[in-house]
Amino acid sequence: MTGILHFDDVRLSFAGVQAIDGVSFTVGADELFAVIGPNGAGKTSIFNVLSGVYRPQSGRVVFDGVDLLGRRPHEIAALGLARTFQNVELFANLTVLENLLLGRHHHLRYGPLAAVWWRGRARREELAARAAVERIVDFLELEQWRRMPVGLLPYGVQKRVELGRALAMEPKLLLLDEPVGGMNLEETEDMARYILDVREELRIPMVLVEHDMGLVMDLADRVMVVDFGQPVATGTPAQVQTHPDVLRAYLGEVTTA
Amino acid sequence: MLQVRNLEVVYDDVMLVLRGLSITVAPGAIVALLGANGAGKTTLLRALTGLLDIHHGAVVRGEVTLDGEPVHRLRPAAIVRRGISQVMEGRRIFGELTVEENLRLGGHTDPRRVPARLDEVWDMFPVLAQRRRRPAGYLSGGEQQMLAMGRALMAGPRYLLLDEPSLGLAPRLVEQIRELIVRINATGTAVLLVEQNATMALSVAAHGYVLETGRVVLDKPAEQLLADDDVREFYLGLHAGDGHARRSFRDVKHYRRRKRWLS
Amino acid sequence: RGGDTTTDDSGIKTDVGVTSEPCPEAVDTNKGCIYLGIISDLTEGPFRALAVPITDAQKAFWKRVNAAGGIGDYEVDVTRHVRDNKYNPQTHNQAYQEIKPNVLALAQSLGSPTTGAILADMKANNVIAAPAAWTSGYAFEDVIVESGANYCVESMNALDYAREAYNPKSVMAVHLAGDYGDDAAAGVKLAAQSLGMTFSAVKTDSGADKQAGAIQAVLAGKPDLVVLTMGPADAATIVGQAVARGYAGRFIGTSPTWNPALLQSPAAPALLARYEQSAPWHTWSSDTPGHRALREALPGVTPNDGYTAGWVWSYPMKAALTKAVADGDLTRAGLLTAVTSLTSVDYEGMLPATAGNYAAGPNDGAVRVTAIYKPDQASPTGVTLVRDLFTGPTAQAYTLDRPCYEKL
Amino acid sequence: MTQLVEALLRGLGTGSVYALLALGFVIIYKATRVISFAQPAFMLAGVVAVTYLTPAVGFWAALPLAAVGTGLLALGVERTAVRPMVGRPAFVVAIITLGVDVAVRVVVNAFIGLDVRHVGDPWGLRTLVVGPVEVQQRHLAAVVAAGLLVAALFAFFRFTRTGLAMRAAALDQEAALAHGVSVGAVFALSWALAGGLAAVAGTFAAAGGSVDGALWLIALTALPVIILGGLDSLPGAVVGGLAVGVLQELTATYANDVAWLGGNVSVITPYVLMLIVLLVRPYGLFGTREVERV
Amino acid sequence: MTNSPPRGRPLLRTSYAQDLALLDTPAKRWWTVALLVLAFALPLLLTDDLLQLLAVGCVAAIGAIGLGLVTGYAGQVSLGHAFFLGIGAYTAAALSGDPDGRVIGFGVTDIALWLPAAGLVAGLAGVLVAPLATRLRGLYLAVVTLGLVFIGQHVFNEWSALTGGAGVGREAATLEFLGRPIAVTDGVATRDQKLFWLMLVLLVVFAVAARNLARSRVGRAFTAIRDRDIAAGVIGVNLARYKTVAFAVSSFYAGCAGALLYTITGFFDPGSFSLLLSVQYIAMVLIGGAGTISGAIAGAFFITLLPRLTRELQAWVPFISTQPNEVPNVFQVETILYGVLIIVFLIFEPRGLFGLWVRARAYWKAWPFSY
Ligand SMILES: Nc1ncnc2c1ncn2[C@@H]1O[C@H](COP(=O)(O)OP(=O)(O)OP(=O)(O)O)[C@@H](O)[C@H]1O
Ligand SMILES: Nc1ncnc2c1ncn2[C@@H]1O[C@H](COP(=O)(O)OP(=O)(O)OP(=O)(O)O)[C@@H](O)[C@H]1O
Ligand SMILES: CC(C)C[C@H](N)C(=O)O
Ligand SMILES: [Mg+2]
Ligand SMILES: [Mg+2]
Repeated sequence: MTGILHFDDVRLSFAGVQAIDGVSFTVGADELFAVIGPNGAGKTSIFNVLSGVYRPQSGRVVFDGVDLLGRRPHEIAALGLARTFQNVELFANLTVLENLLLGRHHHLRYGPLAAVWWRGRARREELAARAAVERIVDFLELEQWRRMPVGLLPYGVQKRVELGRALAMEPKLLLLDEPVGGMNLEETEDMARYILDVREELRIPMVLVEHDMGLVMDLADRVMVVDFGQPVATGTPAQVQTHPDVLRAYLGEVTTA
Repeated sequence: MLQVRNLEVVYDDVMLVLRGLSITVAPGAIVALLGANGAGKTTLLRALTGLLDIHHGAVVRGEVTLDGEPVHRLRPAAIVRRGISQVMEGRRIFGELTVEENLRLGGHTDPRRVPARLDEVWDMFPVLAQRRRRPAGYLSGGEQQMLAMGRALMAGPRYLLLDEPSLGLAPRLVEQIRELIVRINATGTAVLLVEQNATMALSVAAHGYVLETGRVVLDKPAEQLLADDDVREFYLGLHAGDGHARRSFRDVKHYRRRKRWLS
Repeated sequence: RGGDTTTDDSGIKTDVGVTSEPCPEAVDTNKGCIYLGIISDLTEGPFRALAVPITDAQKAFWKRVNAAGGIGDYEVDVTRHVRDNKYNPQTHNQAYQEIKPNVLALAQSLGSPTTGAILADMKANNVIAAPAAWTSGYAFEDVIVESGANYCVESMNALDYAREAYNPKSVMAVHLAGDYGDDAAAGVKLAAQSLGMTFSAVKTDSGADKQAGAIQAVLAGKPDLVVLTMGPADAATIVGQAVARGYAGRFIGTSPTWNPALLQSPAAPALLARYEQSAPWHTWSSDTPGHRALREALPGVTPNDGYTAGWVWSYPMKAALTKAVADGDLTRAGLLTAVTSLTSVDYEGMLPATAGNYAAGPNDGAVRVTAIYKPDQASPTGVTLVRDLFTGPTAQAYTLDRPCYEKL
Repeated sequence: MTQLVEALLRGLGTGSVYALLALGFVIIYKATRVISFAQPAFMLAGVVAVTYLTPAVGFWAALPLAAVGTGLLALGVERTAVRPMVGRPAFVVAIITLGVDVAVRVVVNAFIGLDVRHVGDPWGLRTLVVGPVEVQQRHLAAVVAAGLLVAALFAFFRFTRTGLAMRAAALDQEAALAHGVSVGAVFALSWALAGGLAAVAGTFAAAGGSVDGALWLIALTALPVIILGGLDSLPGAVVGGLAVGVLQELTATYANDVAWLGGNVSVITPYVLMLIVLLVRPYGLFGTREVERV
Repeated sequence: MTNSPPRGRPLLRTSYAQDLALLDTPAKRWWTVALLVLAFALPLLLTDDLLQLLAVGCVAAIGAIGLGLVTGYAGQVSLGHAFFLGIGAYTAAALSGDPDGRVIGFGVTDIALWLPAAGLVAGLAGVLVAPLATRLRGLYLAVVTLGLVFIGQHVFNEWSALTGGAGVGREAATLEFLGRPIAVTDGVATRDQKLFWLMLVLLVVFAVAARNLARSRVGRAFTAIRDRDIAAGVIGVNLARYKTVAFAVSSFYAGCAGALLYTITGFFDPGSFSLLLSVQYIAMVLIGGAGTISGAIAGAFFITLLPRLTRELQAWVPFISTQPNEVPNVFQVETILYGVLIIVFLIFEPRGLFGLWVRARAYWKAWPFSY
C-alpha cells in the first residue's frame, strides 16, 4: 500500500467516552483527504493522535514509513507532520514573523551556547530562516502584518498565519482543522485559494477537517465520514454526499450549505 | 421592544468601533445581524448586555432602550434580570464545571425557576442530559455550543442574543440550531442572531441588518436581503442572477498574480 | 570619602561624625556634636520587642548625658542616624554603609549575625560599636565594647546555681541556631563537663509550629534540667507543652528569653513552678543609682528589661568618648585607642566596679557575674531575685581563650 | 503504642490548624485564581484582634468578632489593592498580595507591642485522658472546628447558588458576568471569607501558646498543604492539612534528627511530602486537572 | 559589514542582517551608548555608599535577568530563585574560602574560576529541578519551587561546615583577579568604585548574552512554551528540553549573581536565602516588565534602591515620628511604603518600568507635538 499516512484501527477513549473507535484510513502521497462528521465525532482527536498530543489505547499510525505511536509531539513535527488548530493556537504576543520563525524551529540547529554568542553559526542560520519565512509571508500575502503581534490581527488573518506557521515547517503532510471555521465568505474564499495553491505549487498532501461542506466538496479528493468515533463512509465527495448514513448522521436534509 | 439608537462605542478611549448604529428588535421577532469580521457585531452585543466595561469599552453617544427605558448604563446582572440574555462568541462554557452546573449558573438571576428550566433544556438537548455530570471542557465544539445556548435559556430571557451560534458546527447541527431558534422564538422569545452564515440566518429571520465598519449599511426584511445582489455575492456566495447555483471555491478568481518562483 | 582629620578650637582632633555645629536637639547650642549610629531590629524582625526598648533607653541615656553637660565640648546625638536592620545581615550592612560616613561610632549594633556582617569593615575603618548581644566572641574584638557576662559565662553560672539549688544530674541545652544560641549551649556544655553532669543539646527554630521536635527531645531525654535560649513565645511553648505532657524537671532560661507577659500565658503555672531566669545584671526595678537614673529617664513606660539592657550597654561608649576627649583625639582611631586603654567603666552600680576593663584582654577583662530570677506575678517585670549577682566556680575557673561557640 | 496514638492525635490537632489555614487560601484561589500571600498577615491581624477582644468580651464573643473584623479588613484590601487588578495575570496579583502582607504585618506588629500576647482560649494546656492516652483539649477543639467549617464550606460551594457563582467567576469572569453574576461581589465575598477563616485558624494556632510577630510563619505551612491537597479542593485542604500535621508530628516524635538533613527535620517535612506527592500527581491529591486540549 | 541604511532613513533596512541587529535603530544605539557612558562615569559622581548599593543593583540585575528568562520568557514561574542564588554563593565562597578557616574552603580565589564554577553548579541544580517543571504548571510549579527554598534553607542552616550555620554565616568569595585583589582602595580608586565598575562590566556581559539568547530560536521556543505549550510541542519545540534549558540558564545566572552579591558586603548567612529573597526577584521581574531584559534590569535597580529611597523619604514626612516606640514611626512607614510602592506600581503601570519607558519614548517621539 502506498501513501504517506496509514491510520490503522485506532481506538482512543477518555474516561468513558470512546473518542475514536476503530478508525482506519490511508492518505495518498498527493492527496487532499477530508474528514467530516458531527461535532464530537472524534475528528480533532484523530489529529491529536497524529500529532502526538493524545496516545491511543490501540492501533497503528505509520507516517512516511515511521510508526508515530509513542512519539512525542516535537519528534513527530520533526518527521514532517504539520497542522493547524481548530481554535487558533498562535503565540499571541509574538509578531507574525516570530510565529513563522517558530515554525522553522527544527530547521534551525544551533544550540543555546551558539545563541548566547550569536555571531557566526546562530546568526547565519537565523538569516537563512528569515529568508525562508519571507517567502511564506509573500506566498500568503502577509506583508502588511509582518511585525504585528498576532493577537491584534483579524481572525481571518490569524488563521492564515497559522497556516503559514505550518508551512514554515516544510511539512510532508499538512493537517488542517477547520481552516475556515468562523470565517466569512470572503475570507473562506481566500483560504480556499491558499489551500489550492499549497497543493498546486508546494504539492503537499493534506488532511482537512471542515464543516463547510461547500469547501470540502469542492476541494477534497476523498472524504471520510466519522460519527461517534466510528467511520461511516469513505469515498469521493459525490459518493459520500449521497450516502444515506451520512445524510442521517451528518448532513441532515440540506445537502450543501 | 429592544432599541439601539445612534450608538457610538469606543474602546480604550480612542478606538471608535460603532459609529452611530441603530437597530430595533421587536418583541417576539427574529432579527439577523450580518457583517464581516470586525464589523462590530460582538461589540454591539456587549453594549446590549453591559459587558463593554471589562473590555475597556464605553458607550459615548446614543442609547440602548428596553421598552423605552435606557439600559446601557446598567450592570450586566440587572440587564439579565430584565430579560436580555447573551450567548457569547466562542461558547465560553465553564470547562471545569459539569454540564449541569453550567446550566444552573445560567439561572443565577432566577433561582426559583432553575429546576423547571433544567428539564426544558434536557428536553431540548438530549446529548447534554447524557453528559450532565461530566466536566463541560471535555465536550466537543458542538456540544459546547448547545450547552452555551441552554445556559442562556436558563435565565428565561425575553430577548436572546446569539453571537455566531453556528460557528464550527456540523451542517446537521447548524440545521438543528436553526430549528431550535425557531422553537425558542415560538415560545415568544425574540432572537437577535449574529451570524457569518448568512444563509442560515436569513432563512429564519424576519428582518436583517448588514453591518460594515460599525454602521448599518443594509436594513431590510429578510426576503429582500436574500434577493439583494450584493448580499448574494458577498454573503451567500451565489452567482448574481444565476439562480441557486453556488460558485465553486475552485473558481474563485485570483485578484493578484501569484509569483511562481516559490515552487 | 571619609572625613579628613581636623582639629577643633580646644585642640581635639576629629574626623568622621563629629561636627562643631550643635546637635539637632542640642541642650547647649554652643557645643559641637558627636553622631553615633543605631542599627536595630525595629519593625518586623524576631527581636523587635526587645530592640525598641533598647533603642529608647539608649536615646534616654544620651539625653541624660547631654543634659549633664555632654562629653567635653560636645553633645552626643543618637537620633539622627537610626536604621532598621530587620535582623537581616545584608540589611544591617547596607544601613551601616549608609550611615558610616556620618557617624563616629555605633551606639548600638543589634544581633550577632548582623554585627558579624559589618565586623570586617568596622575593623578596617576603626569604627567602634556597642553591641546589643552578649556573644563571647566580642571579647576578642577590639572594636566592640560589650557589657556584662556573655551568653557562655551566663550559662555556666546558671549551671553552678542549679547545682547548688537542686543538683541536676543531666542537663539539656535547647537553643536557637547561631552564635547566640550556640554560645549559651557551649557554656552549658562546658559547665556540665566540669560539674560532671550529662549533657545534650537540641537545636530548634523559632515559630510556634516548630517546637515539636524540641518538646519531644525534652520528653524523651528526661534531663533534670533544661536550659532554654530563644525568644519568649517559643520558650513558653516548650515549657508549657513539656510540662503538660509529663516532663518533671526544671528549666532555666538565659537572657533575653524572658517576657513578663508570659505570666498571662497558659504556660504560666508551669513557668511559676519550674522556670527560672538568668540575667547578666539586675532587672528594671532594682535599687542602684544606674537603675534609678534609668527609671527617671523613662517615666511612664511599661517595665521591660530591654530598657535596662540598652541603658547598661551605653556606659562603656560614654567612658570611651570621655577618655578620647581627654586624650585630645576624637577621631575614629583615637576612639579605638581610648577603648583599648579603658580599664574600668562606671556602670553606676549596675555592674560590679571591676567591669569594663577592656585593656585587660579577653580573659581577664571578661565580666562573669550573673543573677538568677524566678517568675513572680507581683513584680513589675514579672520576676523576683533568687540569687544576687554572683560568679560561680565554673565561670570563675574558665579561661576564655577563644569564643565559646566554637567549642560546642 | 500510647506514644504513637498520642503523636497521631497531636498531629491531627496541628493538622486541623493547617487545614483551617489552607481553606482560606483555597477559597481565594477558587474564586480568583490567585494565591493570596496576604493570608499570613490576616491571620496575625485576626489573632491580635482576639487578644484585644477577649479581656473585654470573653473568648467566645471575641472569636467571631475578630473573624468578622478580619473579614472586613480583607474586604478592604481586596477593594483597594486587588480589585483594580481584575483580569491581570495571577502572578502579578500574587505579588500585590505580598506587598499587602508586608504592609499589614507592620501595622499588626505595632499592635502586638513589646510583650507577647494571649488569645485567652478556654482550653489552655488542659488534657483529656482516655485510658492510657492523653489528648490536649485544644487539639480536639481544632479538629472539631475544622470539621464543621469544612463541611459548611463544602456545602456552600457545592450546593448554593452563590457558591456555584463563585466557582464560575473563577473560571471565566466575563462569562459569569454575562449570566448575571456580580464578579465584584464574588471577589469581595471570597476575600472576606478567607479573612475570617484566617482569624479562626490563627486563634487555634495560638491557643495554648503565645502570640508574637513570628506567629505568621505558621501560615506559610498552608502553602505545601494546599498544593498537596490540590489548589482548588476543599477536601484536599483538609486531607493535606491533616497529612502534613500528622507527618510532622511523627517526624518530630520518631525521627527529628536525620543524619544528612540535620536537626529539627520536622520543620521541612511538609515541603518534602509535597514534592513527593507532586512528582506522582501533578495536580495534588484532589486538584482539578486543568482541561487541556487543542 | 558596511550595508548600513542610507542617511536620514533610519528605518529603511536593506538586508535581513540589519533587521536582526540588536540595536536596530540609531536612536537605540545612541541611548545605549549614552547610558553606558553615564553608568561608567557614575563612580566619579557618587559617594561610596551609593556606589555600593548600585553595585548590588548590578548584581541583582544579573539575577533578575536569569529569573526573567525562566519566568518572563519561558513562563515557568519560579519562586526558587533564592535557592539557586544560595548555591552559587556557597559554591563561590567555598571555592575561594580559606582552607584553614572555620568553614570549608579550597583557596581558589580567582574570580575567573569561582564565578563560572558557581554558575555551573547552580545551573546543574537547575537541570535537576527541571523535571518538576515539565510535569507541573503555573502556581503548582511556583509553590513547589518555593518548597525548594524552604528545603534549601534548612540544608544551608544545618550544613554549618559549609555555611557557617544559621545565625552565623561565613565570608563571601574573595574578589581577586590574576592574583591581584580587586576590592581594595588604592591611589587610583576606592574599593566601592572598583566594585561598581566590575559589577557593571559583568552586568553588561550577562545582559548582552541574555539578549542574544532571547532573540534566538531558544528564546522563541521559551516564549512559545509560555504562551501555548501544547501548540509549541506540536510545531516542533521539545518542551522538556527547553524547560530544562530555561531552568539551567536561569540558575546559571542566579548562581553567578549569588556568588557576586555577597562579595560586596563580604559576609552572608544562610538566612539570606529565604522566601523573601525569591519574592524580591519575582518583584524585580514583574515590576520591570516581564519578558524583557531591560525590564529585569530596571526592576532590579528599583527593588534594590527602594529601601534606601523609602529611608530618604523620612526627611519629607516630618510629621511622622522618628521614635521607634511611637506609632506610626518612620521605620514602620519605611516598611509599609516598601509594600505599598510595589502594589501601587503594579496597579498603575501594568507593563512595568519597561512600559513606562515605552510610554515616555512615545511621548518624546512626538515632541514637540505632544498630545
Ligand atoms: N482531553 C479530553 N478529555 C476527555 N474527553 C475528550 C478529550 N478530548 C476530546 N474528548 C471527547 O472526545 C469526543 C471527540 O472530540 P473531538 O474534539 O475529537 O470532536 P470533533 O469531531 O473534533 O468535534 P468538533 O467538530 O465539534 O470539533 C468528544 O465527546 C469529547 O468530549
Ligand atoms: N477589547 C477591545 N479593545 C479594542 N478593540 C477592540 C476590542 N474588542 C474588539 N475590538 C475591535 O473592534 C472592532 C469590532 O470588533 P467586534 O468583535 O465587535 O467585531 P465582530 O463583528 O463581532 O467580528 P467577528 O465576526 O470576528 O466576531 C474590531 O476592529 C476589533 O479589533
Ligand atoms: C539582645 C538580642 C536581641 C541579641 C540576640 N540574642 C543575638 O545575639 O543576636
Ligand atoms: Mg474538532
Ligand atoms: Mg464577533
